[in-house]
Amino acid sequence: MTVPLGAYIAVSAVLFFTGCAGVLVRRNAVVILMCVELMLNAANLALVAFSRKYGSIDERGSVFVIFVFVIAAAEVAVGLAIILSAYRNRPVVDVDEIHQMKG
Amino acid sequence: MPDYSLSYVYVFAFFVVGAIFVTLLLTLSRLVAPRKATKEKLRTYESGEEPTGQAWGRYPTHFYVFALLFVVFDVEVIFLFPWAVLFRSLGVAGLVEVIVFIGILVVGLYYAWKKDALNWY
Amino acid sequence: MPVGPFGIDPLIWAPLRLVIAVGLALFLVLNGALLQIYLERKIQAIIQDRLGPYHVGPFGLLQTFADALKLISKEDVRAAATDGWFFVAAPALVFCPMLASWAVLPFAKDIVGTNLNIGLLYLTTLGSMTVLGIVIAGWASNNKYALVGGLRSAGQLISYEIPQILALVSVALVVGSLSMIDITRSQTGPFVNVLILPFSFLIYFIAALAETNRTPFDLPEAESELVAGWLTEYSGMRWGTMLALSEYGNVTVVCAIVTTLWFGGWQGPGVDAIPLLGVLWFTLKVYAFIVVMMWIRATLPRLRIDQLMSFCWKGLIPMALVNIVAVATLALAFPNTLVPIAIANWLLVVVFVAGIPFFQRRRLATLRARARASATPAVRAAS
Amino acid sequence: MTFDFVEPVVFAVLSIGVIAGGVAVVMLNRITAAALLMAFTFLSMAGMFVLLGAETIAAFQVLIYVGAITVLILYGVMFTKFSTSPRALFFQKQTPLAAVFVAAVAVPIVIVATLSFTGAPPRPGGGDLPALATSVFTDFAFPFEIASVLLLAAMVGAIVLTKRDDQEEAAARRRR
Repeated sequence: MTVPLGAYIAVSAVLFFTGCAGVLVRRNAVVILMCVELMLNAANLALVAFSRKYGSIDERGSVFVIFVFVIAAAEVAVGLAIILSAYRNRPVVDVDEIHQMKG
Repeated sequence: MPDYSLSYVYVFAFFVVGAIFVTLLLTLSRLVAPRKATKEKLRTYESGEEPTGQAWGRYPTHFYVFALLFVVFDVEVIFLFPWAVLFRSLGVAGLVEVIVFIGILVVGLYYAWKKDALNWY
Repeated sequence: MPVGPFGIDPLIWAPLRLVIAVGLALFLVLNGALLQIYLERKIQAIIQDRLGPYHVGPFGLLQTFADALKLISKEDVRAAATDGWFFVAAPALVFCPMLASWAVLPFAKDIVGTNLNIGLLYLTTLGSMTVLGIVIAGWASNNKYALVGGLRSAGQLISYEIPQILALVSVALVVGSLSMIDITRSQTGPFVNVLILPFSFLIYFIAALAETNRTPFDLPEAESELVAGWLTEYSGMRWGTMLALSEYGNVTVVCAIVTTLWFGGWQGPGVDAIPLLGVLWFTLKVYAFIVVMMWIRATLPRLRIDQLMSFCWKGLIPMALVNIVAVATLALAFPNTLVPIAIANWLLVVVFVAGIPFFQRRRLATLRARARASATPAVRAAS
Repeated sequence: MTFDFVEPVVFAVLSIGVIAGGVAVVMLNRITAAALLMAFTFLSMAGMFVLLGAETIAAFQVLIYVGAITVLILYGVMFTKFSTSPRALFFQKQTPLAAVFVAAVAVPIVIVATLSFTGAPPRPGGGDLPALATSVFTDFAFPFEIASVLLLAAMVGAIVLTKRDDQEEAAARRRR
């Protein structure tokens, strides 16, 4: 007995939509970043699972996962820098209040 | 079971043994040690001064630049490891690619250096 | 019937190997902590012309046992302001990755937890997990000293992780494998890796000193400045697991990595005849490096945090990158011999060691110039 | 004796870990707890990669996500003061709307995904590093270089963003 591919895809989809709900529902900017990371990770799981199933010997899907790592790192670095920068001007991390500080 | 799965079962076992070991030690200590908490004893230790306020607050962001640089170079490393294993078969092309890659990141390091971001005040 | 190592049936050998590896690891960590604290005190004492522990047991050998008993029976004070679960979880977060590192470190031929294809990568991964435990510990203490100590410690650990990993990459370049067994086997006879890659060894060892918070890089827990840094609020056995076990365990782990990667691991005279002799050689080599670390502690003063950071980012990391490029280029240019790599690496060592005083002097000159420029006219007139 | 039952059990435990961690990140009010549970989700995810036989990806996952990104986010948490009152962390009006929206999109997709990909199991066995390296450095050489440019841009951008503030603050301190 082994785990079918669909199970991995299901876990990936559930995690993706959990992250999605987090992005929509939370108002703390740092938590929104975390939820974006969760979504990226869910995509990674699907990529690796498909790659192991359908990829030939060259692991194309896993290569995309590595590039997702790069993008995730860059995104968190810049995202947090923006949050910190906004926070410097006005000590607020709630995304619905950041729009108040124009200019 | 194939060798691959077995290896990771071992790795997992090491983690579990570590957790159990820490729990055991702390439980043993909890059984043996006295517990006489007083209000003064449970106060935060601030070098013998009166503790003031909470520690959780704002800290200067220059710490952040190092974490950022670390993340960038960590990502660089995940490309270097596969290359290091296979670089003999990848040949000159792989070497040139990696040198360009490292070069571009070194430009970033140089920028941080010139921007005075590598100084810890 | 297939026959595994030592003539044991593989089906029995598989679980037995796990038990042996876990047992040896725990034994080394526990024993290592006790022995290393004793050794540290004794070696410091000898170097400073003191006696060191001598009361409990012959030559004070039982002193650390007494200390451990005292730690266990000591009150575990958890300050009221600390952050519940995190405070409790942090010691395990630091301890578990350290113990798990032993899963891939070979004690002797066939006495190894597992032979992962990605052994080196696995070790790097575990090293990066420790940082999390330290940040959490500093945060959960809700103490300004602990938090600043935790941040400083995390900054130091993540910075020095980069040269450490880059040094490992250069070994992988020469050996062409990430498996610890393959790396050990590639060093036959007296031709250990340190003769070929002395510079990456130097980088790794310096970075490892910082990773394990050893002098001259022990400022995350500088007693005189930060009242023991991120460990401030920890006491009793919680402190014992964090510091005594995990820190000394980490020292043993990095020394074991150095031994395996650069000094031939368990290989030594007579190993082919009696495989179990490998454990002895391995332990001896590991302890040789531990003693060197203690010697360094007695010799060098503590760095300042800005010196520490700029030494890493402006010194070690660029040099490590140069090292990787040089090794790779020479390995491609001369596919059949390792001699050019060795020559280049020894040259880099010379450049590095000679360069430190040069840059130090230049830096001092600029600092003095800056101080002179910013001094007030009165001061300038007075001086 | 066979060990065939081990794989589904491990998978079940890991998927519970992944999903529970993810849900906790969304639901928890304390940001530090959310960050730690995010790290837990990432670790469970690494376990899934191991189960799929992608050991290198699993190691990278722990190295990047647990070792680097979580630490970065914890730094971010420490540099910002956050409100501890529970209601301050959630949008009030959008919450039911978002829940309905996500459920409407998610449930069909999850069901379809689960049912459509049955069939042969993924290939475990590890040893994916050589294939990975060959792909990255031959077919994906250009994206690889672009990745470094992206990292450079991120580095420069973040330094500019944080450094500008430092200078402003220093100027403010001098004025005082």
